[in-house]
Amino acid sequence: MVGETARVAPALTRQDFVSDQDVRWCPGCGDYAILAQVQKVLPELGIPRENFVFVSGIGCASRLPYYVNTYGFHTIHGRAPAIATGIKSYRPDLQVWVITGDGDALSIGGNHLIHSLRRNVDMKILLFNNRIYGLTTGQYSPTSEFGKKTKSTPFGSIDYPLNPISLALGAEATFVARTIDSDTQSLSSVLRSAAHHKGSAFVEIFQNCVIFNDDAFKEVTDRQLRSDNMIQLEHGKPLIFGKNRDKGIRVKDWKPEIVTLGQNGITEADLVVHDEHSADPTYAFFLSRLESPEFPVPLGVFRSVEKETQDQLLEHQIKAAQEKMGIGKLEALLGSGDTWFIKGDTK
Amino acid sequence: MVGETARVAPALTRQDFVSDQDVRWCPGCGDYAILAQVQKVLPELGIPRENFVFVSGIGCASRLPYYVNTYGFHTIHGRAPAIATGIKSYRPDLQVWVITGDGDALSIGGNHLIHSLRRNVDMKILLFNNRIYGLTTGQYSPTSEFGKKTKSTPFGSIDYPLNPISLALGAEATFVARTIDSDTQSLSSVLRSAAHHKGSAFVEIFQNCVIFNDDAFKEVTDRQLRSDNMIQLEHGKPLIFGKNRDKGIRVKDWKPEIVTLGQNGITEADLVVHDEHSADPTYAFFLSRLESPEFPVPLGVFRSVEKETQDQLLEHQIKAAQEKMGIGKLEALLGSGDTWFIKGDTK
Amino acid sequence: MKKQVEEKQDVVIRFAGDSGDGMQLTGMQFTTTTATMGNDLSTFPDYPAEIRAPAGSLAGVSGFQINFSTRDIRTPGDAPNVLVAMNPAALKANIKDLEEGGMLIVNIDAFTDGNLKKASYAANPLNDGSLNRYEVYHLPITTLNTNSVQGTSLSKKEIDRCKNFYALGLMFWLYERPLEITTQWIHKKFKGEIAAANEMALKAGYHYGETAELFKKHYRVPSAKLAPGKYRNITGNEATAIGFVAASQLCGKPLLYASYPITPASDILHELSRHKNFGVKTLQMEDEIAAAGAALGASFSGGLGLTGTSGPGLALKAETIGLAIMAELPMVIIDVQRGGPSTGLPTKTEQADLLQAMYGRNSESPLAIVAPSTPSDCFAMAIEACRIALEYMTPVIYLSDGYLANGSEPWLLPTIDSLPKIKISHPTDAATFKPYLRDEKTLARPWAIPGTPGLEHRIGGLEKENITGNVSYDPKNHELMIHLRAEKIARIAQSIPDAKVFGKEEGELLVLGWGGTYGAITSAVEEMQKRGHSVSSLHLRYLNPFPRNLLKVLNSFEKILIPELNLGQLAFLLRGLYSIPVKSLTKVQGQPFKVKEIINGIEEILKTRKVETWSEKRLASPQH
Amino acid sequence: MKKQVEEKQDVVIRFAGDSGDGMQLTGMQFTTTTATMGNDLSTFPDYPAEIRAPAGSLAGVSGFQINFSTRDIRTPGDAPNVLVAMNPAALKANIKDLEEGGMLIVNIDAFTDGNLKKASYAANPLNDGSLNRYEVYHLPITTLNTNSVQGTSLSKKEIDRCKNFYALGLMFWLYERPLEITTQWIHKKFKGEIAAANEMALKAGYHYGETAELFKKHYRVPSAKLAPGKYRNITGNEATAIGFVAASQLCGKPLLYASYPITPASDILHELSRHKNFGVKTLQMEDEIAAAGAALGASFSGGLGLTGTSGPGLALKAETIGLAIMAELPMVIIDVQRGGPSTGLPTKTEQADLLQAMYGRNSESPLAIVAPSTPSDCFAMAIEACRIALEYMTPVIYLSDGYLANGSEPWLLPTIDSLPKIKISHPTDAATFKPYLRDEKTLARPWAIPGTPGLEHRIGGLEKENITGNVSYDPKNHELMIHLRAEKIARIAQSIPDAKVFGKEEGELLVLGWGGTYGAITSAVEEMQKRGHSVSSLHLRYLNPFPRNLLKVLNSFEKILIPELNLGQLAFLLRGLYSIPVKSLTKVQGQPFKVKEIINGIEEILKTRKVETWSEKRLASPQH
Ligand SMILES: Cc1ncc(C[n+]2csc(CCOP(=O)(O)OP(=O)(O)O)c2C)c(N)n1
Ligand SMILES: Cc1ncc(C[n+]2csc(CCOP(=O)(O)OP(=O)(O)O)c2C)c(N)n1
Ligand code: SF4
Ligand code: SF4
Ligand SMILES: [Mg+2]
Ligand SMILES: [Mg+2]
Repeated sequence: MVGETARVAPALTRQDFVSDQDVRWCPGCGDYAILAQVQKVLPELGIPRENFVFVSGIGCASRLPYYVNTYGFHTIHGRAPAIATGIKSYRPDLQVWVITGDGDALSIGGNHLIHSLRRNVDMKILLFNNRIYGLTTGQYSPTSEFGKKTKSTPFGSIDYPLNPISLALGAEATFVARTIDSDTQSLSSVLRSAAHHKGSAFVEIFQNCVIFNDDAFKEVTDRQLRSDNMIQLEHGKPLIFGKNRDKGIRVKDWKPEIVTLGQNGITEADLVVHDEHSADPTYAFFLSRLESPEFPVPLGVFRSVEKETQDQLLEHQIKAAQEKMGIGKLEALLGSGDTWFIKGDTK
Repeated sequence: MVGETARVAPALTRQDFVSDQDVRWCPGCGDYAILAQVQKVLPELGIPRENFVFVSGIGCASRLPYYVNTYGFHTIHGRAPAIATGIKSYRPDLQVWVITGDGDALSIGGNHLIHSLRRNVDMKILLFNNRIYGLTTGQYSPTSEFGKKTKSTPFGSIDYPLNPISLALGAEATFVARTIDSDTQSLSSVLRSAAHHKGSAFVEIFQNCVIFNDDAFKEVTDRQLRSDNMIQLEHGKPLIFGKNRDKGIRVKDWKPEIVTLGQNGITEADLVVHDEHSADPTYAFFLSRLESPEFPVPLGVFRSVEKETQDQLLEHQIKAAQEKMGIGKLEALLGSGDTWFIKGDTK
Repeated sequence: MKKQVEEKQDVVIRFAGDSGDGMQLTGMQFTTTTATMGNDLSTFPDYPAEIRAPAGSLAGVSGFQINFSTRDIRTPGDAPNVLVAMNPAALKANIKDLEEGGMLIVNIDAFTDGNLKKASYAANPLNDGSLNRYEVYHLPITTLNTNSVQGTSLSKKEIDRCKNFYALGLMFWLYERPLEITTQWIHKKFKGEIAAANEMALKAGYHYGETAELFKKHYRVPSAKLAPGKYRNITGNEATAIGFVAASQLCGKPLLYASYPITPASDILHELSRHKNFGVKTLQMEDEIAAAGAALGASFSGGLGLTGTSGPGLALKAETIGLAIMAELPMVIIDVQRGGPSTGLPTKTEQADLLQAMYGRNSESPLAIVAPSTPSDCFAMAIEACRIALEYMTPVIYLSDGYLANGSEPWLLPTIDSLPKIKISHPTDAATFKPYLRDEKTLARPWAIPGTPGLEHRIGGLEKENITGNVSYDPKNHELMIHLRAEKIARIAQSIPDAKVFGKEEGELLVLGWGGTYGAITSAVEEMQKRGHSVSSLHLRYLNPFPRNLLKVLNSFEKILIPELNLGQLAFLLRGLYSIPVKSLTKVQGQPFKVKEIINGIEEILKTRKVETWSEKRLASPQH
Repeated sequence: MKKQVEEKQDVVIRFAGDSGDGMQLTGMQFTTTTATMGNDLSTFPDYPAEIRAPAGSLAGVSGFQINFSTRDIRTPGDAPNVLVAMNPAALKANIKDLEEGGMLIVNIDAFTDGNLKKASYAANPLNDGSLNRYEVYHLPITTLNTNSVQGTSLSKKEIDRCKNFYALGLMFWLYERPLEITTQWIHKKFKGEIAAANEMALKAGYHYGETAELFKKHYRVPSAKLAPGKYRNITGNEATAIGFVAASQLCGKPLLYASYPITPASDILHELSRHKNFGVKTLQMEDEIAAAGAALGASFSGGLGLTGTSGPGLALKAETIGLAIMAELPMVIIDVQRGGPSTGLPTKTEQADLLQAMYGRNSESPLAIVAPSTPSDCFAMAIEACRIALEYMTPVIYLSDGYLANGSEPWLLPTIDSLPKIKISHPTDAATFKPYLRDEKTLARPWAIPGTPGLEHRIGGLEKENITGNVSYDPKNHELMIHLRAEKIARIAQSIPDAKVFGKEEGELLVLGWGGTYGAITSAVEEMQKRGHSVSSLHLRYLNPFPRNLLKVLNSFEKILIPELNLGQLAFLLRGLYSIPVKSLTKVQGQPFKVKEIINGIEEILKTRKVETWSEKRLASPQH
């Protein structure tokens, strides 16, 4: 099997990645925008179309594979990362994308998610986080805010939410990023980075569910509010944000602080400088704790470090075994261990 | 139902917590020491014996409930946190302990673990980490080191291990600690702190499996090596370690650094000061990344913060509903919604 | 001009439109009003797996059927007499069901080229003569609705959203129903201009019927001769939820319901979570395994632990149910069956989890199974499930289905006194307590709960020593326990009522059913009886163990026909148990039986000679 | 002094001691040497659920039984002729099985007061006359061993650990077996002084037999008349693993085995993970669900995807298997059955997952089931499981059990040519490819794999439209697909051999079995045939679908007896399928059948008149 990009790919266009199936999301659903950016980025990667596999679980988000004209497997709730692990393990030559929702990935599928991350299985995981169960018509999810009233929590949720980025970092993820459905530029750039990352690439995408959780991400999607409520992460650049780009994040005693540039003698030099390649995940974890409304929400790549991938390690082990023991011969295997002969006429 | 400690407890002794079952671990197993400390700490808590419940999954560790003379439920592999959530939700008056292994808690049970932590279900989770599957006779576990040769990995494991403390922190745990089977003092003190924590208390216990992974924690159990290889965490105290207590941990640009007190003008003031109550989990996460052999291994309480517990929130919600709507009457419930009467002789 | 009124015995209406058109709501409003008018009724909502598939697409068609009558009825009706089609896709998907000569009301405004194409219509069916067999009413509902909503600042989109109320108003007029209940509901649900607009639309629709030339007459369906008392209309899921609350009250234990959302079971979670003031604790857990675990934990700690799901979720709960069987703790597992295998047809109905319920666990793991037969019977069987679980210290699977869950019917409210008592006792005497010392009659083990001084003990999933409950690997003890567990479940039969035959107690043919097929089977059998055939029916609500008189009843008939929405699972179970020949009538389309289909099946078997063996395709019969 | 030699036809020895005493190892060494001597043999290891329960406790007793013979044998023997008991607990736990007058060798050094108490002996059985019925040899094995290991610097504990080799040496002398194989093994496995000490102990034991007065004679068991060829001794788990590697070679596809450790299936994972040089990929996943998922992922991507587990793990895999059924992908699921329900008796054997394998999933989800009948048959059936999966594009459940998994027997190595061919083709032509366009004969759908240009397509767990494989909620299509899936599984019968009757093809009684009971059933039937009874047997290796000739065979006998290590699951399946009366002989003790038990069952049924119906307790029969 050859590497993902080894075959010379024909020039592909967005249209090559549009399948013949009717898209069945609600009008106005954020999933449309994500689909569009996925279909835009794929042809840029120089990978033959037939070498992509899209794997998903169950949920509105998980319908995406039907609409992308690649190989696709719409599996069962929460299990996509495990199934994708099998695919990538068996076929390192394929580029594997996992499409999942906040319920699919973090509720029923939480275990498979953390284990594929820690194993650094080479797949791109797009978590469409709408902070709600869309397909089952509106129950709260592990990312729904505390106190949220939904069909299953008429008196408000009493579960503290998970922070998907913190969890992924706690699970040793090598690539972690966050973006928004409505910000096409951030979205396509993050998707591109994820696609190019060799290893598990975990991408949280804020996604608007117009039907059951409309405007859940208003503070970072609303044109008026967003620049004060988000930080665009750029490697090597200080954490600056705000309409006038005059606010920044400083850290003292492990605690983040919002400061204003030019006030009290604060300069860029006082600010935290973004380092997505930091070997220690502590910095990225720190970033993940910047949550609204107290802090601006970081968007972009939190962490991106290199580590040998699970499929590479597996292949190397096989090659090494074959070199050491020789390529296996069935006859030798059958006759391994202690053997003996019975002659034709033994008593 | 009354609170855990409300009933005046009779004076209990260690012996009260010894059940009539033969202990069936291998001679020399670290589990014995843990059992002994558990039985020592329980009578100190002032809780009537009948109000303790020990819940476990499957594995050598998970046999512990049989040996503790309280209510006990030896359940199925990985599911103890979920079952314990049901127990504590239904009966807030009970003190619930979960006994689990590295395979039970982190492999098959990883999802239930992270969800009970984030919900802050009030239970004490003791994870006996021997970095191996004991009961199934020696396969690698999620905490086994990379490259480890075991029955299931004769060529060495290719899975990068999970760090249980990092994972727990990534899952919003309110109490996180680490201790060792052989260090009775650290063990009992951590158990005590966990028992007193109101909320999920997650305790990783390094546990020696003499049969399948002997001396896995040698660097922190060996009398010769240990003082150079571990840091005992004490709230408000700087991170100092070493046989001569002359080494410390300093942090620069998110990266930890070992320094020697008195050298290059380094004083205690340069060192990180331990703060187990830090609201932001970033600091505790930083600590969790101190791993041997580069760094001394922190032992003790990493994090301990207060947050309303799941059972309290649930009870409050019920009380509030009853106050607002009145205690439910069955007749009213049956007849809720639109009703109508049919008279005896309707046409 | 007062229009003519015609009296009808029963009418079946189907409302059909886009997922966004509010057809479920329209149907439900029509139902509520009809119920309070004293008609007997039965409903069948049928909606797509997508939340809102592309507007106008076939995949997005949502339907709601109601059968209402002056007589006792049991099904939502085979073929609608009236079809309201809000767009071409709705017409296309539903017209094949409309009875010959039936009334068809179409919103012609929606018959644009674009919509016709989305519905894969080559030509406009309104003009090509293809609808000649029906009494067609071409109504520009969108326009009429827009005209009727006046003086508001609402957007066109918002106004258009009222058009289902316009259609509903028209139907209210057509079947002589009052508007009050719906207007009240509108004002409870909506505020301000939206409420006003919906009300205007509703009334305009009504007046359109009254005044426009188009409709020559309208219809009266007099109220039914129902037993006297207080009624409400209820869906199966509501009745299930309320039944559990009732069981909790009857046994004096708060209930804990742990679940993970899944169609069509989620509404039970929604309903129960509203009843916190009954001490009801609901937990939405991280998955089905955790939900089963939490329910079992509640049971362990002395509670009424319940968990609910649909087929795929039941598969996930299997291992935990096995633990409940070994630990002998009370627990009810609700499975609202849906179309499978795998994700299958998630919003459609099916009865194909019976064998999963019986055997879907490792080793010999017997448990009790009950199945409600109608939406309101869900209430009674929910209580029964709890009673059995608590009296026999066993998990009980409660098999509902999508058809029962979402369908509704009028329910004569029971008096509290008439409900069964559920007695529970917890041991407290340390001197005599043994965790697995059984009750002589029921074989239930004692339920000692945490907090009881002196009764501290440990249980778990390893084999138990008889009486002490200690771990035991002794071969003979294992065999004894395997038999004791089986025997305990068998003894539940002592506590369940004999199955009652509908019709004569012996004869040529017995039609045997279970679950949501009750209405269709009974109606079909009634019809055949009227036609003079020797046909009776029996409907099983207890599936494991069976009622004690079952074999006797089976032996009283020459032939046995078992209609099921699967490939013959009950039939298989009966043959496996009794080695008797039974014939299956199967339908696996994600849809309930029509009465007609069962009548056809009965006619067929009445023609056939009795056969000794019927082998079924479902078993991978190797004869070819 | 040359001692007397007595010839024996067959001997059954059981080694029993503490978990720490190395009894499994001792037994295995005896087996290897015996195998290479050309005896036919069969072994049965029986060990506790704890890794190493407290030394000397009953819970910690570990046993290994070997039956070896100059004749063809099929079971490890009912009752040992010789028992080696290394401590009081081992004696207590095993003495009841020793044949009357059998040879008992006890290590009297271990009969301390402490150990006697741990074994719950009130008095020392060596002195109280309770062993009078046996030929008892009181040997101070610990002392003898210590004396024999000389000139080493080993600790007392290390020296004591050699004592099993001392006992083994003695047994080698007693049954005239050479020491070479074990001495070689010792030096491969151990180093330095430990190796030397073990060898010394082994030899000393041997010489003790030769020289000490105690033993008057020793025994010769001449080699058996086995078919000529190359042999090895093999356990069921080894044969299973090797069978899968063979299947992978035969179909030209690397295999991926994804698993989660569980007794007694883990050894398959261990064995396969050693064969990386065959391109074998093994994944130890986070749980059984993930393991099934990874295997299915491998299949989706064009591989031979396998997953293995035991009963509780099979329950967890159910939902994923359902997806494999809907996606119609090839996959083999190994279930090495163990005692249940729940965690049950995890190290003991049972056959109680048959119905779980058939029905343990939501909705109508048919798949193929095969079951090996002996340790070496595991090889053949592993290949068959893969062949069926690949030819029919279906998941296949491979039902082994703890008895087969750990038991061993000599295996005549097949030639590579004699192995079945497995043909696979992957479509490449975009013009004709349709994901669910089936092969006319097998009904298998085409397996288009990622990387094939132009064949990009999407599949999943929602119901598929026939031929295109697009999502479809159409009622009639659903019914068609439900039947097609069932029919595809039924057609597998075309490709499997007819079941062969052992004995006459018709007669009074057919004893029907499946799985690991083969040896006991066949031996019992052979015995009954010798005694002149009209008894034959049939052993099923294909459980779904059944062989085409099964019904014909069943109909050729008056009575049918089905011995199973469950409460009658195959019996139930046959009645459910054919409505024929069959009689169950059940044993659920975590132990295999003894030949005697089956003979007793046969004698019983031969006395009984043919009955039309036998209802079984397992089904919670309501007749009381
Ligand atoms: C085993 C199982 N449990 C439950 C479900 C029901 N279910 C389908 S999607 C879903 C959650 C959807 O939420 P999310 O993953 O956030 O996706 P979204 O629809 O919001 O995109 C659930 C609970 C299922 N299909 N299978
Ligand atoms: C569903 C299921 N899968 C697998 C097993 C087998 N099993 C029992 S314990 C165990 C792992 C034990 O490892 P760990 O949790 O680390 O506990 P330890 O024995 O090391 O204390 C496994 C895989 C099981 N009992 N149930
Ligand atoms: S329900 Fe929400 S997430 Fe699902 S398709 Fe509709 S808008 Fe999108
Ligand atoms: S196997 Fe290891 S963990 Fe298990 S009891 Fe023995 S020493 Fe302890
Ligand atoms: Mg979501
Ligand atoms: Mg472990």
